[in-house]
Amino acid sequence: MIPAVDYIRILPELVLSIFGIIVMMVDPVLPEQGSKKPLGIVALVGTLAALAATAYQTGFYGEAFYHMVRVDTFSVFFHVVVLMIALVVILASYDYLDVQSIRAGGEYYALILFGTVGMMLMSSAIELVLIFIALEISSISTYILAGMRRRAAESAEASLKYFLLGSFATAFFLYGVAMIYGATGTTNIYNIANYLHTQQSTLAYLAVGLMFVGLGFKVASAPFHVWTPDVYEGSPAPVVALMSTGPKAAAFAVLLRVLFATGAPGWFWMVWVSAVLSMTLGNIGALVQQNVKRLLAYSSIAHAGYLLVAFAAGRQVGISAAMFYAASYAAMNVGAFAVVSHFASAGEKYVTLDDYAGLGRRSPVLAAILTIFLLSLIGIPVTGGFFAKFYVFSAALQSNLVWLTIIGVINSAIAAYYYLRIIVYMYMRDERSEAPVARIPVGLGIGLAISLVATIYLGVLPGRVLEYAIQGAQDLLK
Amino acid sequence: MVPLSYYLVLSAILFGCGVAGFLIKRNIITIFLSIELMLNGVNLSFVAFAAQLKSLDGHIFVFFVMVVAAAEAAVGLAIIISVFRTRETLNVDRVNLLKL
Amino acid sequence: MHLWIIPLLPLAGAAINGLLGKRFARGLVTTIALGSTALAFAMALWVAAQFAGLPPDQIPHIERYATWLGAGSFSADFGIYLDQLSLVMLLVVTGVGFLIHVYSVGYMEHEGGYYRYFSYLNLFMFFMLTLVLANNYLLMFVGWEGVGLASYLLIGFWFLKKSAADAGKKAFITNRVGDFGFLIALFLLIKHFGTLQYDSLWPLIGKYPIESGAAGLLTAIGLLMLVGATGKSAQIPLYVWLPDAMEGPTPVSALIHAATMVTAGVYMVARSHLVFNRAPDAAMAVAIIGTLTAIFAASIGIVQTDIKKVLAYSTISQLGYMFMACGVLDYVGGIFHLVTHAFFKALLFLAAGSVIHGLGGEQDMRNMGGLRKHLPYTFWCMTIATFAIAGLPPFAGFFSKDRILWSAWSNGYRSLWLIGVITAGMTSFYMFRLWFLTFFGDYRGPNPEAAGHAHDAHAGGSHGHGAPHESPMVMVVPLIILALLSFIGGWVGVPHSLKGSDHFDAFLSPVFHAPAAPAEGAQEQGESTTELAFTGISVSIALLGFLSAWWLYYKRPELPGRMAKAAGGLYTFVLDKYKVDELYGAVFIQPLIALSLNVFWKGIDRGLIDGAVDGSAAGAREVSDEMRQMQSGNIRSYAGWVAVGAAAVIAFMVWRGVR
Amino acid sequence: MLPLVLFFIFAALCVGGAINLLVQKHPINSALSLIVVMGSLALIYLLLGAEFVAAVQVIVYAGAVMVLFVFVIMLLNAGVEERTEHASRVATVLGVPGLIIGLSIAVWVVSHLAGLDRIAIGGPTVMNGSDVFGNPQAIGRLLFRDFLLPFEVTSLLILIAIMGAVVLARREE
Amino acid sequence: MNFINNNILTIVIFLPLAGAILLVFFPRRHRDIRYFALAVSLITLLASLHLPWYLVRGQSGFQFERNIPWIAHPNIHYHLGIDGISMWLVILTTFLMPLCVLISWNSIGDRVKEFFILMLVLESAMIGVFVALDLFLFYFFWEATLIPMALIIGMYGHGRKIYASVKFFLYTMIASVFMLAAILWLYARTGSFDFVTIQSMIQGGQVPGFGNAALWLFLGFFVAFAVKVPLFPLHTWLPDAHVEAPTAGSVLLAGVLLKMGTYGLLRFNLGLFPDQARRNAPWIIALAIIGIIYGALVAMVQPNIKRLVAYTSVSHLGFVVLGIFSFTQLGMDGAVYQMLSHGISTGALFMLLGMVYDRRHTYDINEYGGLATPMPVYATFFAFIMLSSVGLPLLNGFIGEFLVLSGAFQARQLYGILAATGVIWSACYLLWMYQRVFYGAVSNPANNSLRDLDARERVSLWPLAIAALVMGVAPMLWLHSIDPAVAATLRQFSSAVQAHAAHAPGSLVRADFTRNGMQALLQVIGR
Repeated sequence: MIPAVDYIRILPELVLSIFGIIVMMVDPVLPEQGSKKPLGIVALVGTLAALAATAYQTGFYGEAFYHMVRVDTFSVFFHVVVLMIALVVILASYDYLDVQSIRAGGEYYALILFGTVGMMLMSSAIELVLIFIALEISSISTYILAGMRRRAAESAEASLKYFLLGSFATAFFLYGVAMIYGATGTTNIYNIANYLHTQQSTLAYLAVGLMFVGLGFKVASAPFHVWTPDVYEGSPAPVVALMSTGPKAAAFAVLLRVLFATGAPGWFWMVWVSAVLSMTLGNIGALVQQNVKRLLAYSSIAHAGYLLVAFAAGRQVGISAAMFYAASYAAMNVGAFAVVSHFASAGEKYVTLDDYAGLGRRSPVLAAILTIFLLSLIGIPVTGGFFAKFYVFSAALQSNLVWLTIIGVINSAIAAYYYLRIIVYMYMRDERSEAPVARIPVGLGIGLAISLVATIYLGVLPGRVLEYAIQGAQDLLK
Repeated sequence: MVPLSYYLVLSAILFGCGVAGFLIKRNIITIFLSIELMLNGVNLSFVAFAAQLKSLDGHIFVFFVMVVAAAEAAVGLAIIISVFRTRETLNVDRVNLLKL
Repeated sequence: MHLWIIPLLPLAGAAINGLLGKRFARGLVTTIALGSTALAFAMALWVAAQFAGLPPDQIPHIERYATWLGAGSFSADFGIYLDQLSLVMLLVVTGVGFLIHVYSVGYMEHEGGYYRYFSYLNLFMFFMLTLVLANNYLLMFVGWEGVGLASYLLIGFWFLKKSAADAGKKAFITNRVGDFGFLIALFLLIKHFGTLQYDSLWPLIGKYPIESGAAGLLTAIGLLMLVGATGKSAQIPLYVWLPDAMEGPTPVSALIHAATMVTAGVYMVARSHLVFNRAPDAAMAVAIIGTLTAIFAASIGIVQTDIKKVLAYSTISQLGYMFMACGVLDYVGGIFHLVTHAFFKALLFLAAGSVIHGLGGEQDMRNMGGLRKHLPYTFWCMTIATFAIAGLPPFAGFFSKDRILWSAWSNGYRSLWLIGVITAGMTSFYMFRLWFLTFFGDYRGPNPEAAGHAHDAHAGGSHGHGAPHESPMVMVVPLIILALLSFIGGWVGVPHSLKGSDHFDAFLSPVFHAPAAPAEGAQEQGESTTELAFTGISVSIALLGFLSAWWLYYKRPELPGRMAKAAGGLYTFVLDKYKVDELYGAVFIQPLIALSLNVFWKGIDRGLIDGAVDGSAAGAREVSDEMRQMQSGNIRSYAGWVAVGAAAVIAFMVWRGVR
Repeated sequence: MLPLVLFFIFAALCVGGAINLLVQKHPINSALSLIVVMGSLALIYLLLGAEFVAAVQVIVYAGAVMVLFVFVIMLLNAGVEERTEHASRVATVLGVPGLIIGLSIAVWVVSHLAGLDRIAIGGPTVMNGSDVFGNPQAIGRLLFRDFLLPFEVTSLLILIAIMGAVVLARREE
Repeated sequence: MNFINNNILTIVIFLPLAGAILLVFFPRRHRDIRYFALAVSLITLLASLHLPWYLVRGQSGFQFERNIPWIAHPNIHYHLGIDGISMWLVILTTFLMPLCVLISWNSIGDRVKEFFILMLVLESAMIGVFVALDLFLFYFFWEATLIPMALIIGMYGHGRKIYASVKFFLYTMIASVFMLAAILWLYARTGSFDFVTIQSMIQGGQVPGFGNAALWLFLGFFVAFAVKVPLFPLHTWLPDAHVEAPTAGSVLLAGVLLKMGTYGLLRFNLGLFPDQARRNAPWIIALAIIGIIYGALVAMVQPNIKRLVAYTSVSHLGFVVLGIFSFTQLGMDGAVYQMLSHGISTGALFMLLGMVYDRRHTYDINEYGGLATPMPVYATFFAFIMLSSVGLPLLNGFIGEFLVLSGAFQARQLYGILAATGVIWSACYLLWMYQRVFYGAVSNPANNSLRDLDARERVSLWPLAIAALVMGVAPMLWLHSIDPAVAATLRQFSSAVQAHAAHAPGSLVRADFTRNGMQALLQVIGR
């Protein structure tokens, strides 16, 4: 018999799934050609309910369903991050769907909710079976979401690329799971940890490598990042906001569990090289991009690299730094893409830098908000991005990774160039674009406000979130 | 009696064939088939390990992998159809609007 | 004694006129400017009277007002140091300065920027007084730089004329080169003595032995001071600015570029006599530089045709004498010549100014002649001045110059003496040449009708006079006073050999602790006989100069032209001032500009540094562009990258696991 | 001895099918080759005592999923794949076997070091003792108790898949 | 009173920021915005005047300190404090700001609100840089100056403004990440960001691994500051930034931002790594001297007035670096003084250039000539400021230059001699420029009808002119508080160096240096 408290430990996921189903059931009731906004509201309520459920969850830390999930500060931390992402994405989609005339609103919101369920499960699952399924849930829903702009060939292409390469990478992950299973005889993270603590296993090395390939693909770290620019460019902007943050954060959570909770061996140089490659390739690749979505895609590769620096730093400082980075990266990136999604207008026509010329004049508020997100991405003080980088590099230095830190800081300086380019276009170029600027709709406004507040909050008073992250790191290592 | 490593090598060969197929085939559907081949290879590992460990977890895993593969197949084929609609081709090399 | 009032009076005048003068009537401007200078002069006289009453142990009289600059253990005061030397300078500066102020009222009457002119002039007075009265080197440096500034402003007074603006700039920059040396000297003093205050510095320096043979610290300081002095006092090699400085209004030339500012170098050397006494090499350098400058400038002066240029080179030459005096350690002689020179050279300039004024701006002596009828006062004043500078007794210049030559000889600098004597002859020659060319013969200028608009050197352009005419009384009176001084000014220093009592020497010697004063006692009798003989030599040389000038420019005026033709290249070479300006231009200025422009700016800054920066930016973009090729858009190639990555990871992890 | 022989036979079939999948130009042939692989694998599963998995392999995988593939191939009327750019024969000829052999060697080395090649499994013991190991009952117990949550979550996955298929394949009106 | 003393620095920092935030909600009425910005900057100036008024002169260490925990992990404190050095830089900032508002009155006509918001934010950040005593806080403010300045250049500049803005941004950004790395290293080893704590830990030898890392840490800080100063080969962003920046931007850039670099060198490079500072001094001084001469020579041949003045900054800031690394009381006093006086003179020069740019919209010297005729008042102001920049005694420039040079000379004669040639060069380039712009007849008809300065422009120039004069005549007003602060820095420095010398016998401490240092020290103690 399963105790009732176990259901509380998956309560947010349950709530979200139920609301996803409600969305699907409400969809046919709505008029065929009408606005899908009511669905958005349902989804919004669902997300808020899930947030509340997450808050409720904090009183019930522990494992559930025969060691399938584990609710602790670590998982709650990522739950909140993922749910906040979903919240902002739903808000950003609120008007986006109508603007882009995406008819499949029911499926759209339902997929976001279900995908979020997958991501949340990824962070709380401690059994590789469940992790795998959750990973697939979040992946498949994003594959589909990527193809949501059905009239656009780019969207279909993005979907296909994401799907094929994603499945390809998943196979590697799965192979890794098979190996770890062979090595340790179990697929439970903490059982694996127990085994690896007592016994050496050659297979485990191979297993970690293969799982890193699969997860590295999900977090878009080099050299498994190649899909990112294409997919981000082709996918609907709010979906990019989601997929560049949510599954990434969740995959990082899994990676943290796999690398740290299991005490997996031998991965340090692999992660080190991957971090360096990600930062460098991401930043250099972004230098000449003209398409803002694509540019941000490259930047997200670089950010994965910074996060991996924290991984390389390891220990509690590294883990907490990585968690903090994931949170603040989510806040700023989701915000940036939300702005992009609004500005892109119908058919996502206006996504190149030239379209951004003079935005500071045409739409000062939108430009100012985007500027703050970009500054945060650069890592300028008073923004979350600054503290994120700060913690990561200081963790790296505490672990004596001087060279990695130096490469990292140089990279973050180079990165300033292309973010600055967007600011330059917005404020310093003369207006040439005919891109219209619509008023900021309410939904998007709220969404932007949330991510803005989060970004600034993390930049001014990071202490509290960091404490949670430290607590989470402790829980993870327990 | 068959040594476990034989199964593992066979599984690796199948996986490798899948990877190779992904890399050299041009038809999207064939590429997708290659992915299935990779999954089959993985499955073999699971089952072999399960037999060695006398644990059924591996079988369960295989079961879930099959379910996932089925789901992926449904979505994947739908995506392929959708791509075919917009691009009128199944040649993966022609699906390259997005690049650089 | 509230000595601070003296420099502050002209400063107040300068400030009031400078800030508000534009709205004042000319009369008010004049009143303020002249009033402040007159008060300063009166005060100076009063101070002199007070000073005479001071007991010897209260000399020097030092007043400190405030710390100007203090950092760490170093500090420099606002303070005044009054001894015989500075008193003499004070009187000369305020006295001559006042006279020239008066003269300027007439001279500048028709010029624009009247208030500006007087403001600058007062400012100059302030800085000059600061220079001479300062109780430390830093404050002296303030005055030193300040007079340079005033000189810059006044030379460039007619800034619409490019040559004037150029000359001002040249003066300032050349002086800065000298200041560079002076500054280094100050740094050496600070480094080794920790102070620049005279009263604490002298005892410290006094403890040093004489650096004969091996050059040491004091020699270095002395030589660096000499560098500073060559700048301000227009000695070789930094004299080049002074001839150009004649672009300024003539009273300015008289005051700044003849009587006072240019003598600052001499004053500084005299003020630093303790250094030079202990650094014979430095002193010798001073003497040599001075002597060479004297003859060099005189040789150029012989062929110049611009009346002011002749006087300018003459000034340089006379300053050379003063340096020579200081170099042979006869500071009294140097200062004595400084004083007499102030009188007669100011007079010469003012008189020349009067001539120029009278001719409506004409400065070329070839267009003058016969002016003694038109400008009688000027002529007589000029005559006195010419005789004074030529060194003919009993005019002022005779005593001072003779004393210098005698000091050179008696201190063993025989070759310098010889050059000095030759220079004296040349001086006499070119001065009488000027005198004859200007005032004798026939008027060679254009018709009175045409004169009005043909020769209008002044930018103000209001000198539309007709025929040559005498200047107004406001200009003539200062001339007369100066003429009087040039005549009798030397009498304060009649040497013992001429049965004089040499008051000047007696007055000033205490300052210099009389190391080089003519020997007293037993030898005196023999010495004074020799001295008399030498006096005879110099007077006859001066007469020789007079006679040849008379022969060439009065009796046979066509001769010089023929001689010039005969000399050919040499003549033009001298006429072109030995092409020193061109040499400096070719050796220093142009290479420097070319270097800065082509190598530093365009080469290093733009080419190398910016090139590297922009190049690396472009390089990064290129790399980025190359790397984009990785993103071919082809799924299979993407899978290839993933597979390659996976292969690397697998290989690495297997290797790790195997190890 | 028999299991080893059987293993080699089925393994050869598997590899043959896999290689055929690579070699065939027409997707339908590749799909059929894959079915061969799957069938052979099912037999190997039996060899390993995994009866339930073997059954599911045939029914779900080789049956349902592959039918879907064939269906789509037919639907889209896919023909022989065309030659396009990015075709480096050398890479194909050397890279593919290299990749496969490399991976196999890696796995072999690792399993050798892990001592796995000394562990012999399969054969009669497994086949005969199948009443306790690998039968549907045991699996069912595991699936609906220990793995209840993943099992339930799978329903979500399938729901998504259905939804996705509908949304993407639906003709845009 | 106590409350004010405790919080005055916070107030001074955040007043402009509060103003900026209020300004965000202002209606877009340009006049009101300008007056409001002026009022805010004036109030900030008034508030900052509290500092010199109540500064206790003889007291060593930091004053008006405020030290409260800000973030627990990592251990970041909101630690503010000033000494005689930083106080004047704060005053310089607050003093220049109202003038910058005035100078931008009409020349900024577009996006006025954004402009003044940026200016006020910039002011907050600049003040923060000078008063922060927590390394993190310092870095925080340091970076925070970057964005507003880059935007001011990029949005309100002209010509190649984007190139200039990006260049400025990247130069500073890339260099300062090295400082960040060094700060992080220090934190990783000491567990503190507090300047005073870290300083004493380093001196006490309590930082593990410091010996090997010291050089790199020193360089990390040094590069960040050297770019800002800017020191010789890193200077090329400066002319571009200046030429394209709007007037107020140039004024603040030259007046304050460059001083952040020299201040950093003085406070952090010397304060934290005295031994490294001493070891590396020779080549740093060499760069400074090259900067002095090179900057001047390149300035001389510039065809663009603003670029010319920009290069003079390279030259003048070379003096400051020279003074700092002479490690003598005189040199460092002079360096601090030169920072202030350069802020005044060059700030004023840029304002003057801005005024003529407003009229003619060009900085090309060839476009001008004979300006003294139509604009006599302007020409007079210009001449005055130029003279102060040339280093004429009794004006501000002289004091700093003299002290620096004599300090450098004390340290090593060659330094002083080479640097003193700067005296000649500065006269060359400025006088030549002045002559070409102002003297002669008006050559370009466009200049014939130029207006002379109006009341607003005069009002914005007078304070600077007066400041230049007062700073030249009565430098003790400043030196009284600068001198003890420098002495304290030097004391710290020489004791650290001596401690090191004691550890490692035969190290290269030059006898004359120690003697001078001790002499200065005794003097201060004795007072």
